[in-house]
Amino acid sequence: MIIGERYQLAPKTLEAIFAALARDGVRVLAPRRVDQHVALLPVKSLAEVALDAVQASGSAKAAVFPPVEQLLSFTGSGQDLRLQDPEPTAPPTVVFGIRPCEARAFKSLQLVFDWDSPDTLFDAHLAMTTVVSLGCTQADEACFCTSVGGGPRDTQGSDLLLQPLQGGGFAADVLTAKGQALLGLAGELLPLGPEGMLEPAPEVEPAFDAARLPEALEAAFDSPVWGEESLRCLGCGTCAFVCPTCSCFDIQDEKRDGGGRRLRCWDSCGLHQFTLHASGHNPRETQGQRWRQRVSHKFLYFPERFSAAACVGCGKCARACPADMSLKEFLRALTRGR
Amino acid sequence: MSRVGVFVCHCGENIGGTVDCAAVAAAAARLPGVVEAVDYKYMCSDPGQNLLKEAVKAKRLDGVVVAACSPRMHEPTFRRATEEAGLNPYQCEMANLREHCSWVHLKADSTTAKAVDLVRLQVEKVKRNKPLHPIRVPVTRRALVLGGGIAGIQAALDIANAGHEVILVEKSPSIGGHMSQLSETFPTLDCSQCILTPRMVEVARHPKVTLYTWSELERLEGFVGNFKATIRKKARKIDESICNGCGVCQQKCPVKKIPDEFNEGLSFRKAIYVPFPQAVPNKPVVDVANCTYYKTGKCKACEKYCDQKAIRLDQQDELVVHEVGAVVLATGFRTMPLERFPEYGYGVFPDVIDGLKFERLASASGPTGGAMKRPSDGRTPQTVVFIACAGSRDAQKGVPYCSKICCMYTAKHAMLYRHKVHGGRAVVFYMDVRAAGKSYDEFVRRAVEEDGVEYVRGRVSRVYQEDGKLVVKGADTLLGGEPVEIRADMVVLATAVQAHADAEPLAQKLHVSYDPYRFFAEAHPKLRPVETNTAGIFLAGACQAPRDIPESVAQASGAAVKVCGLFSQPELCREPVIAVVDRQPPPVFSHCTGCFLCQSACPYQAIEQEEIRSRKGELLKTVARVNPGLCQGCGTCVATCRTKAIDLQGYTNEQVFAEVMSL
Amino acid sequence: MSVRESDLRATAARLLETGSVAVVIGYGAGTLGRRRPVFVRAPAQAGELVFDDECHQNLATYLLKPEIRRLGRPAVVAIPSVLRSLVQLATERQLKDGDVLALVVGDDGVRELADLAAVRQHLAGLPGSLHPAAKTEIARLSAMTAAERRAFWSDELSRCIKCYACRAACPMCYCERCTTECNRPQWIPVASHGLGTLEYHLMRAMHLAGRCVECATCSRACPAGIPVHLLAVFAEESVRRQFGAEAGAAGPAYALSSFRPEDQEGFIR
Amino acid sequence: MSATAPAAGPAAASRFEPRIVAFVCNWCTYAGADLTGTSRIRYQPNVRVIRLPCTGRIDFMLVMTALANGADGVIVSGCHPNDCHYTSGNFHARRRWMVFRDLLDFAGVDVRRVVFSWVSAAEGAKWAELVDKVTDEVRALGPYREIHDLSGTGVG
Repeated sequence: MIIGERYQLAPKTLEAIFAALARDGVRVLAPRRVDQHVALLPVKSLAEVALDAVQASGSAKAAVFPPVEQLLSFTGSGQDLRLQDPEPTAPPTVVFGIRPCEARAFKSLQLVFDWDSPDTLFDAHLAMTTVVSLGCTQADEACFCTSVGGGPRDTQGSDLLLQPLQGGGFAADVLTAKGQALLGLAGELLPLGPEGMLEPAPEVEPAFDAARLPEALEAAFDSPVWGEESLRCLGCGTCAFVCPTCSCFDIQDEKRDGGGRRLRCWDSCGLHQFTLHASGHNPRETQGQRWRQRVSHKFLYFPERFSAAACVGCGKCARACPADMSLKEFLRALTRGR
Repeated sequence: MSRVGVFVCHCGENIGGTVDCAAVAAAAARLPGVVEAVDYKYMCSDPGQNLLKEAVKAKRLDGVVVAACSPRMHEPTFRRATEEAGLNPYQCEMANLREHCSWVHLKADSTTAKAVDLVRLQVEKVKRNKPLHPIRVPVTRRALVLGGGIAGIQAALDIANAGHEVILVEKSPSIGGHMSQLSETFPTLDCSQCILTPRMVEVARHPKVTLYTWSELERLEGFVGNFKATIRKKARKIDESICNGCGVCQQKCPVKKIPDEFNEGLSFRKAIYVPFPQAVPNKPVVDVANCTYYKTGKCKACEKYCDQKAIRLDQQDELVVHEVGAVVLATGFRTMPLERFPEYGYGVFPDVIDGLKFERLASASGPTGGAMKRPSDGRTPQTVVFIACAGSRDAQKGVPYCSKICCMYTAKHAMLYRHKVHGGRAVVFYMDVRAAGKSYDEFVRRAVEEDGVEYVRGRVSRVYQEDGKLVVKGADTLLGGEPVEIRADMVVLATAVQAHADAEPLAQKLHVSYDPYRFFAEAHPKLRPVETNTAGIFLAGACQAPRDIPESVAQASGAAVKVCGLFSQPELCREPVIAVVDRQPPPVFSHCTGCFLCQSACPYQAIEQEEIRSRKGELLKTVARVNPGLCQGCGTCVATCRTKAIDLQGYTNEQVFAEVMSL
Repeated sequence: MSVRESDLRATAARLLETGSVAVVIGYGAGTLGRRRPVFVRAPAQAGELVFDDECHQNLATYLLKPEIRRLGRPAVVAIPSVLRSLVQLATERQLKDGDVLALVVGDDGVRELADLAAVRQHLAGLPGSLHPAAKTEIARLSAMTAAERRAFWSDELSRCIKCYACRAACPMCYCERCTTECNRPQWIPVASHGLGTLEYHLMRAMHLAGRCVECATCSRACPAGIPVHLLAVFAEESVRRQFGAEAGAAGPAYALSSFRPEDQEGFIR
Repeated sequence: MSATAPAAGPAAASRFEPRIVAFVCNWCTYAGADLTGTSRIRYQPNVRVIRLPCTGRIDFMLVMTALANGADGVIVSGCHPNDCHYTSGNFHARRRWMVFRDLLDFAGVDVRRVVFSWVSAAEGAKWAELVDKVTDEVRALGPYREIHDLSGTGVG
C-alpha cells in the first residue's frame, strides 16, 4: 500500500488487524464505554471500541506522556547512593479511533518536549505509537476544531485516517510509514473506487477568529472578565488533565528505606497549588488569574514561541468541566470585543 | 545532615546473651546520619553514661539513640546524661532491645535483625526530633474552697495555715454544713457543736481566709495555677460590716411561721434570721420569698428597730472575681427525699422522721432542747423503730450503693434514745451492719449489749397507723423470714446519702467528671483519690462519695496537701509533650481551618479559639490554639485534624511517619 | 418557563432590588444541555436563573470561595443537599448563622430560609438519606467478596488522574490545605499511581465520615466517571449505622470527635 | 522494609516471615509488652512496635502507610475501655477504627491483616499470645502483594 493513497477497509479486515495487534501484544488505546461513560482505555477487539462517541474523555497524550512516568531510580542512601536511568523502552502502541482534532495535538506536544533538548522518554513513546484517527460524522456544541485550523477530516498528526463509508466499512488514508505498516497487517487492500461514498462530515461553524486572539488577549490582560467568567470555576485540574495539548508536569521524588525513584506527574495550572510558593505566597492567588494564564498560554504565549496555538478545538475541557466552563464560548465573546 | 550517635547496651547478658550487639552497632554505623555507633556492657553505669557524654562532645552529636532497656525504665537517665553533655534532653531516644527483643526471643539472626530494625526506627525518629523545653506556667498561690462544711473548713484551714490565701465559699447563710446539725457523733459520742464550732470560728477569723457565705460560684475560667473565679454574693439585705448580730431584727420581724431549715422543719423561724445560734458569721439574712416588705412594699420593722441602721432592703446581688491557682470541691451531700417510699409513710405520718430530724430532736440546741419528744404531740415515744437502708442498696427505687454512714448513725440514734428514755424500746431493722472503722464495731456492739437496742435483720414492708400507733410490718430473715410486727410511737428512717441536685451543673461548670450518681469523680479510684481529671481541682468530703466525718477531714487534709504541693513552686513545670497548632507566615497564618472539630476530642478542654488580626485589628482568621497548661499530650486532636495543622511535640507526624517508613 | 422558575426569578429580583442580598447563586442554562452555576447580582440578570430536575450540583461549595465571599451576602438556590451543607458548614464554623439566605424552590413557590433554625426545620420534613441510588449500589458491592471489591475499585480507580475535581466540587472539602498537600511528611503520594489514588480516596472518604452531605456532586464532577461518592456515602452510612442517625452530617456532634462508652464493635481483641 | 529479613532458624529458612507493625499506646500496651519481657514470655520476632502516647494519637493513615510500605499485617493496641490514661483517647480511637475498618473492607483491603486489641499494662501474656496469633494468621495469608505493589501500577 502506498502512502498518500486511500483504501477500502471492511469491518472484517479491521477486526483482523485488531487480532494481529493482540497477537503481537501491541497495546491498543481506543474509546471504550464504561457505564454511560466513554474513556480512552486499552481494548482487545474492534467490538470494544465505541465508534459512535463524539469524543472520549481523557486524553490520548497518555500514550506518549503518561500521567505518571519514572525518570530515574536510586538505591542505597547516604554515602553509597547509586542512580539508574530507566531504559527508554516504550511499549508498541496503537491509538485507535481518536478524532482528527486530538491527533493534531501530538505535534503540539512534540513542540514542547523537543524544543530545546529532546525528551528521550517522550520521543521513545512517540516513535512506538501509531495514531489511527477516525474522521467525524457528528459534532457537538463543544467542538470548535475549525476555529483553530483543524477540521473533521484533518490529517495532521495521524498515521492513518479512517472515515466511515455509507453502507459500512471505512475509507483508510495512509498518511505515514507507520500507518502503512499497520494497514499491512491486513494483507493487500483494494484502493477505494469512486463507488465508495464517505459519510458526510458535520458542519462545525467557526466560533471565533483565532488570528484576532493574541491581540484581544493582550488587550484583555487587566480586564475584569477573567474574574467574572471564572466565578463558577471550582479550581480543579480537570481541563488540563483531559486536554490533549497540555503538557505541564510536576516532579516527585518517592523515597523508601533502601532507595527510591523520581516521577514525572501530570499537573494543572487550574490548581491553586500549581504556583504556590513555599512561603505561602501565591503569584496566581485568584481563580481568575489562573483562568487567564490557561487561556493566554494556549493562544498568546505558546503561539509566540512556537507560532501555533496550543489548542485543537476538541472541546474535551468543556465536556469534562464540572462547572461548565467553555473555552469556545469565552473566546467567542472575547473576540467579539467585550 | 544529622549527626546521630547510637549506643548499644549489652545489659550484661540480658541483651548481649541473645542479640549480637556488635553486629547491631556495626549495622547502625552504616545508617545515613549516624556518625558514631558503639556497643558497651552497661550503658546505664557511670562509665557508660560518660561514654555517651564524651561522644556527644567529641563527635558534635545532634541526636542520641540508646539501644538498651525499655524507655519506661531508663529514658530519664539517658536524657539527663544527654543534657549534661550539653544537648537538649529531648534529642535522646531509646530503642527497647531488652523487654521487646532479647527477653522475648531466642538467640537467632532474626532476633539481631529485629534489634537492628528497632535501632533504625529510633534513628529515623531522632533525626526529626526538635529541642523541647519544659512548659512553665505561673501559679497564683491562692486557693478556692467550695463548701463550708467540715471538709471545706478543714481544707481551708490546712491551706491557710501553710501560708496561702484561701477563698471559702458557702451557699447557705452560715458555714458548718451538716455537721453543725448533728447532736453527738459516733463512735465517741462527743458533741458535734462542741468540736465543730471552734473550727468554724478559727476559719472565719483566719487572716489568710476570705469567707463568702450566702454566696455561690458563678463561673470558673482558666486552668491549673491560673483560674479566674467569679463568685455571686447573694444579697443578705444587711450591711455585714455594721451589723453586730444583736438579734433585735429577728425579735421584731412579724413573719413567724416559716419552717426552720436548720431544724429540718421541726420549728419555725422569722423572715429575717440567723440559721442557728452558733452561726458563723452571726449575721442575719432576709428571706426575700417570705418577707412582708417584698410582698406588700410595707413593714420594714427590722429596719426601724435596727439601731445599727444595718438593714439594706434594696441591696442587690454582687459579683466578685478572684484569681486562684487551685480549687477544692467540698460541696457535701444531701439525704434522699423519701416521696418515692410511700410504704414508710414519710410525710404522711408526722412521727415518721428521717435521721437528720432525729439529730435535731436529740440535740441540746434543738427545738426540744434535747428532750425526746415526738413531732405530732410532743409526747415521749415509748417504742421507736429505726429503719436502716431507707433508699440505699435498693437498685429498684433508691440507689444501688451503700450510703456507708447509716449503720453507724442508726446505732448512735438508738443509743441516744435509750440514754434519754430509759424505759423505752429501740428496734433497728437492718440488712447488714457495716461497721468497718476504728472502734466502730465496738460501738454497735455497745448499742446492743449495753444499751439493749434490738436488732432485727430484715426489711420493713410497710408502716401504717392504727389507733395512735405506727404499725411497722417486717420480716426477720434470721428466723426464716418469720413476720414481725411492731407497734411504735416513732419511726426513724436512715435515708440514703446522695449528691446534691446541682452537682451536675457545677461539675460541668468546672469541667470535672462525675459518676452515674453525680458524685464527683476522682482521677484514679485508688492512687489519685483527691484529684480530679482536671488539673488543679481537688476533692474533699461527701461530694465524691458517702463519707463520715473522720474520712471527710482526712480527705480534706489530703486535698490541702495537694494544693500546697502545687503552690510550692513559683511556676508549674511540665513535660513538653503537648499538642501545638501550627502558625505560618502571612497570608496563610495557620493551616488550621478553624472547624474546631478537634475541640470535643480533647479530654482536657485544652483547645481554645485564637483570633488572628491584622495590624489594623480586623479579624483575619479564627484558629485553634492548644493551651499548654491544660494539654496532657494524648494527641487525639492530632489524629482528628484533617489539615494536619495540629501536631504533637515528641511524637510529630514527621517522626512517626519516618518510623513507619524505616521498617 | 415553569411556574417554579418564574417565582424564583421574581424572588431573586426582589432580594437584589431591596439589597437584602448582594448575589443570588443559582443554576443557569449551560452547554450540552447541562445546568451551570450563575451568580446573579442585578435584578435584570434574574432571568438567567433556571430551575428543573437537571439541577444537581451542590452550590454550597461556592459559599466559602473567597472570590464569591467578596461579592457580599449571598442567597443560594438550595436543593436538599445544599441545606444539609449549610448546617454542617455552620457546625464547622465556616458559616455564621444568617450569613446565607437559602431559597428552596418548590411547586408551592420559593421558600426563603433566613437562618439555621429555619433550615433545620425544613430539613426535618425531608427524608434523612439523600442518595437512595448510592445505597443500592453500596448494597451490591457489600454483597461481593473482599477480593471482588478490591478488583472493582482498582479497575475504577485506575482511571483516576488525580485532577481533584471530586474535592473541588465538594462543599465539605473546604480545607485550604488538604492532607494530600502535606509534604512533611508526604502522607499520600502525589502521583496518580495505584497507591496514590487508593490512599487519596480512602483518606477523603474517612475525612467525610460523619460530615458527608451525600450530594454525590463529587462523582458527577469526575471526568473519568468514577463513582467516588460511594466511598464517602458508605463511610457516612457506617457512622449512622454504628453511632445512630444523629451522628451523621448535620447532626449535633461530629461522630469522630465524640464517643459513647457503650459503643459496640465486634472486632477488637 | 529493612534489608535484613527475619528467619526463625535454618530449618524454616524458606518459610515466609511476615512483617508486622504494631502501633501501641505508651501507658497500657507498651507497658504490657514490657511486662512480657520482664516475665520472659517468648513470642515470634516478626513484630516491630511503634510507641505513641495514646491510641487516640494513631492516625488512620499510619495504618495505610505501614501496609503500603511493606507490612503484611498491622496491630493497633491500647488501654481497655475506661482505663485510658487520658480518660477517653481509646474511646475516640475505637470510633475511628469502627469506621475505618468498615471502609477498608468496603474498599477491598484485607481487614484480616489489621488487628485491633486492648492489652493492659498487666497483660504481658496476652501481648505474647496476640503477637503469635497475628503472626501465624498473617503468615497463612502470605505476603500482602496487592498493596505492596500498588505504587508500581499506573506508572508509565
